[in-house]
Amino acid sequence: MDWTFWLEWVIKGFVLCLILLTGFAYLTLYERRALARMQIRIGPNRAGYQGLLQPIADAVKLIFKEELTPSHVYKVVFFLAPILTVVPSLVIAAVIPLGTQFEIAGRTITLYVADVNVGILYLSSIASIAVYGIVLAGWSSNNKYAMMGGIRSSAQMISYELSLGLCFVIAIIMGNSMSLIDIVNAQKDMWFAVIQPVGALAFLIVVLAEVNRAPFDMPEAEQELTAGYHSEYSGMKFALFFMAEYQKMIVVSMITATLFFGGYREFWFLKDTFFSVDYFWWLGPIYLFLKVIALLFLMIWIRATWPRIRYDRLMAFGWKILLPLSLALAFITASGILLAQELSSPLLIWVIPVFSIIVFLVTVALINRDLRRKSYGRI
Amino acid sequence: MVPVDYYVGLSAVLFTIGALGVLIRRNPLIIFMSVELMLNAANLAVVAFGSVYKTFSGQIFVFFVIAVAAAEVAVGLALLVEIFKSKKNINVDDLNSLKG
Amino acid sequence: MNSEMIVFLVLALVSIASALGMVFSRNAVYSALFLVLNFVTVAIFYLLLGAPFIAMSQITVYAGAIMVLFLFVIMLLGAESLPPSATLPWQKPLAYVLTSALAVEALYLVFTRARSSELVTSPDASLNSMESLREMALQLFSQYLLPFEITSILLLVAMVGVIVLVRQEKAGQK
Amino acid sequence: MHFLSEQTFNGFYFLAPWLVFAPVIGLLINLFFGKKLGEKTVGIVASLAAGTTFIVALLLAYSVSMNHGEMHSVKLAEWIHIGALQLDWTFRVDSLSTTMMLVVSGVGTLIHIYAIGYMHEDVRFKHEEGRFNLFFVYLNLFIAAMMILVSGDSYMMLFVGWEGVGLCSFLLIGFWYEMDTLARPSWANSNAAKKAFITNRVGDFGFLLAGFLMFWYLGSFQFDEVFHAAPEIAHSMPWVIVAITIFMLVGVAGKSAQIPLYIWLPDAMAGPTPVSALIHAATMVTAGVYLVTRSAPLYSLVPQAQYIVAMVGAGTALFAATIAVGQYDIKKVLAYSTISQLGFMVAAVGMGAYVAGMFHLMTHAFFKALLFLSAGSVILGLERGHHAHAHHDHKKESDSEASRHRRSQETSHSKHGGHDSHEEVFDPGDMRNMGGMRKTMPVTFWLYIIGTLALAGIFPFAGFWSKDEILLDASLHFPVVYGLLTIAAFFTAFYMGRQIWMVFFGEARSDPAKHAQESPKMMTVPLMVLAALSVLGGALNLPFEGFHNLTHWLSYTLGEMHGLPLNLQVAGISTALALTAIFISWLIYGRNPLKAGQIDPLKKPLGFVFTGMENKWFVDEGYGVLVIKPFKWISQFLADVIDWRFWHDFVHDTVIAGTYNWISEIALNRYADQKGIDAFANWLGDATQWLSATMRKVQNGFVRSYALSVLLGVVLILGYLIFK
Repeated sequence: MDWTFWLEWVIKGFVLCLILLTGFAYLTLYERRALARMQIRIGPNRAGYQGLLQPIADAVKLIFKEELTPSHVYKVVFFLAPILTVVPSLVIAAVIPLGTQFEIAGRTITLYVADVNVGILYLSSIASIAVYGIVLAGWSSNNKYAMMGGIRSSAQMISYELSLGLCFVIAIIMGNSMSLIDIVNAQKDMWFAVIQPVGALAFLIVVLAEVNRAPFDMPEAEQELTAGYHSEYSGMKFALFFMAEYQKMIVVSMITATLFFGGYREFWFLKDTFFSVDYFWWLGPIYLFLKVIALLFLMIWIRATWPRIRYDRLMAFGWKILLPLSLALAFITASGILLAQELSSPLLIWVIPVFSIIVFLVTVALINRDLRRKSYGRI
Repeated sequence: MVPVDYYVGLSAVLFTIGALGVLIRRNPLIIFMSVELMLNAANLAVVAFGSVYKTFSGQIFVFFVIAVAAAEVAVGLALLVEIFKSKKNINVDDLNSLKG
Repeated sequence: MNSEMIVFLVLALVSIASALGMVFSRNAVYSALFLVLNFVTVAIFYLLLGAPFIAMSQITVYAGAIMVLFLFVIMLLGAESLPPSATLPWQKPLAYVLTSALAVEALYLVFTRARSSELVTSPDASLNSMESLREMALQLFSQYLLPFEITSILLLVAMVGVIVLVRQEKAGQK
Repeated sequence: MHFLSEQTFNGFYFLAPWLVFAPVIGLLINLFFGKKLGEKTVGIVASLAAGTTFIVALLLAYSVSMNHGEMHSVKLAEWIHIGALQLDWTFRVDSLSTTMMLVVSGVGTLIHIYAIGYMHEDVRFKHEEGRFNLFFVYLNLFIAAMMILVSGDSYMMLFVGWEGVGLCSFLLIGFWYEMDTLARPSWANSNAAKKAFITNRVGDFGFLLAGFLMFWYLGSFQFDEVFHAAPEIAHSMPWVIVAITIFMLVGVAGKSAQIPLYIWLPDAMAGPTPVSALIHAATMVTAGVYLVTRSAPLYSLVPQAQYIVAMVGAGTALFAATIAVGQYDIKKVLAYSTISQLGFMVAAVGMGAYVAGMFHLMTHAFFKALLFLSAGSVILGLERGHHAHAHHDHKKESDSEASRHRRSQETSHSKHGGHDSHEEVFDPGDMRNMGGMRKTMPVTFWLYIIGTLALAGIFPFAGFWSKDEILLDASLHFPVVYGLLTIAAFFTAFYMGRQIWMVFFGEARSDPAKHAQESPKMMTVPLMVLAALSVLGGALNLPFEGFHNLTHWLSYTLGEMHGLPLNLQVAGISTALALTAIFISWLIYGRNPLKAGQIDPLKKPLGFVFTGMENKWFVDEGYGVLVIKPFKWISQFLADVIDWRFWHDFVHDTVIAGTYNWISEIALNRYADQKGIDAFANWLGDATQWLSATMRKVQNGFVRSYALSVLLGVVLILGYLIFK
């Protein structure tokens, strides 16, 4: 390992962080503008052309704001919590491939920081670490509302982690590997979202809950919790929480795109054409960027459309519906692939979407029936 | 290249610290954590030996230990919560009703 | 003294320090946090030993699930610190003596009896590949299938047990 | 994706175990949840199980045809591996076994569906509704056993299925074990079941002897290995093969009801009618034919054994046909007819005309199942008529004031013949109670006619083609057999004609027959399917060039064979004879229909011959004198004298017990027990008490101090390891 290796590594990590941080800043603008458009407003448009400098203005404001540290908090943990929230959201991106590779000065530069053979496990372990920041922030604030927010949020994240894991399993089975690069390459012929549409949908729902986005943004329910676990935070520390949330959005969009929507690869029907990343490496990041933008828009759209779900229903949905559903989906996927392999007829692969959609419709019918039967009860 | 003795020695030290925790703390939660620490120390030794002998059995064994530990913690913590609810106190030295 | 040795020594120090911190913290929450730190260092040891799968499982299960559960219970019970009690005063010194004896004995045994030149870990590059992971999975689901299934049943039993334990309370309220 | 481009299609052979699994799953569901599921669900589950088997059989047949008849074996599990004996549970999929699978599961499925309707009423007429599930459990068990039989890869696997179907037959014949066929408390049905079981044991013993010989001289049970080793042995020790085949014939005679072991089959009609149709007509009893066909390579080595088989078959065919003429029970007639037709098949396979035998097996399965099930429909129709009649009367009795005169008649009638009292029960199976039923049960009537024409061998029904093929083969090589079979065919047409005229024509000879009702769709629809098969089944193997489908199909397994062209002389003779027989039966029974209470018009002209036919030529009585009486005497002697007086009274009571008493009283009790063991036990108790009193001080209730002691132990052990 010579020093250039380390240099390449450092540069790639730095660039990745830079992408995420800039992305976070402009995601806030994107969200505000998109929301405003949906609510027939204009949104921030003063700072710079079409409000393009608005994030910088916000950052300046937050940095210069006075930081209050309440006297009754557990100081060390109080200080540690925002950091513990931000770090996982940055670190998790390390295994996501942004593109293929290119050569510069005789060196092959790959467009990812690390190719870990247990990449998906890495994702799930970092995702599970992310709970700490929130629960500690809630506890160290020494404030009932904050504590409730923290506990709610972490209970929610732990609950949905099971379904998240099962959705990962679906992707692992279809990609026949735990390495994200292999999974992306396995989608060369067909996106997994097409073969397992319900799995992709379940994954989207789960990641919404994992990053505490609307309609699952329980911990920040202002009406009940006065902003939840970060009630006591202000200034830069609050900004860190804010940053973590938006970075997580970006990162989970990248993960969703990677696992189910072909990652940095082109549409499957463009695979051997001029538009393939196999021809031009620089198309990879662009494709991924477009997919992320689309998925982020979906998230914003959901926030603009749906009201928040009641907490007990949220948990019941996670445990009683999403978990069995994703279990069934994993089973169907595995059986479908086994069937196709055993009978060696690739057409049988379409058993998977058919059965998945049947299961999905049954689930929807069950929810519908339950809701109608006791319209205000638990689901 | 780290000799495996170092790992085993570290494992022994961690194990001893866990044992110390079990002995001197009165908070059952911390006793519980100490037990987890001891389990981890044992796992570390197992994985270290497994990597020396180039076999997966060590890792698989640790995998089972982790799964069993999860089950154990779930049940143990539920028991602690129940004890707390009925006794309003979880100091282990006050839980001596099984005295002979 | 190669780079790996340095990493090992630093991590070992962190690991031992965090273990001691876990044992001696006044506040149970800090204890739990020290333990998480310890688990993370152990996970890194696993990585050094060429066991990435176990390392990730360690973080997911221990740090991500078990310790969060601990934190929950500590916070819910308000059991951060307990009032001191005066029972068994003779135990603490005896415990120190015995544990230090244990440590000395164990280390003595490890470094005198078990030492041999062949027992040197050399992280195999092949261990870190996709193939080795697949190999391990195959072993897990063939040779160790029965233990695997028994473990799954054990988890189910634990789950049912916990639900039963918690349910009793609710039935009493009704 | 990585798996999207691999090998070629290689068939559905892996499904073979589901032949057995599907019915077993069905029976387990019904066994454990049957009570909760309700009759309809139970029936559906059982029928689905049988239907799944049929579908699997279809897929297997498809796979075989795709692979040009290549034999394929699917090993499911190891069974017995001892020394040279290597037995596995292997499924053998070839054209012969798939043919049998198709027949068994196809007819079986139809009968399952029929049985839902039949048993629904049967359990009510017999006042025992809870037994509905049990019936379907047995039926599924039967399908599973039959599948093991036909799919087995070795004689021992075949034997497992062979015994399994025997067990199911026993269970189902004795289904109403605590009553007789007319639902009176009696042991008649269970006796019939036992008779079937014991008679079959005799046959199975022959089969086992054949198996032992086979293993001793040929060294294997596996079909291919046996057939491979046989020619050499036949050359050096011809008697071995002869013995094996003759002993096997004994087994065949037991299972397929041939002389002299046929006696159980008529009694087996005690079971519910679907059972008679499925087990005792269409499938199980043909197992013997299948066995001989399967062993074709063995039989073809020894012409003398083949001749014996053919003679046994032909003799049975004629003998049973004559008995059928003299029977009054609708099902008994069909039972003897079945024996007779089985004789045809056995004769055919004995002559080496395996395809003809299998062909007749298939067509017979269709039309005999049809006939039996239609007979069941007739019987239930009569039962319904009987009940409706009785209820009708009760209703009249309660609401009509006007017909007082009539009421007094009814009450006196119900005192003697009401359906609740068991003194004088109406027998719905007796043809003398029927008559004129073509008006009350038109659908059943037409179905019955189709079955009869097929059985009688009238052109162009299925029976014509298959029977003709057998006769043609016989006429070419075995004139004696040909003669016997032709006469049997004549009788067949005659007794079937007699049955038709007696049951469906003329005037109703009893009240229930007047009020008989048609069966529900659930029962008639499967019958229609079977009727269609009975009409069209001949198309499987028409005797014209290019239409020998079955011959071609079976020659995959049985070796190259050529279908025979139609021989107008043989066909003409048999058809003419059949038509003549039907005409004679019309002269006797059709022109002047029987009146109620009238004796059979044949009785007078034939005299003692008819008495013989009526009483089955006194075969059962002969067996009673020759076998059962001596047997009973010997067992009586063994039980009373040898066992009780000698062993029990003298050896056990006097010698052994006396000595034992003496030893235990003097030596053990006084010295060993009281002085030794007692004292030691008391001392143990005292010591334990003292020890526990001391030890309980250690248990102070503090977990931490327990942990401390554990740690102390660890430290000490490590210390020992260091200093040792």
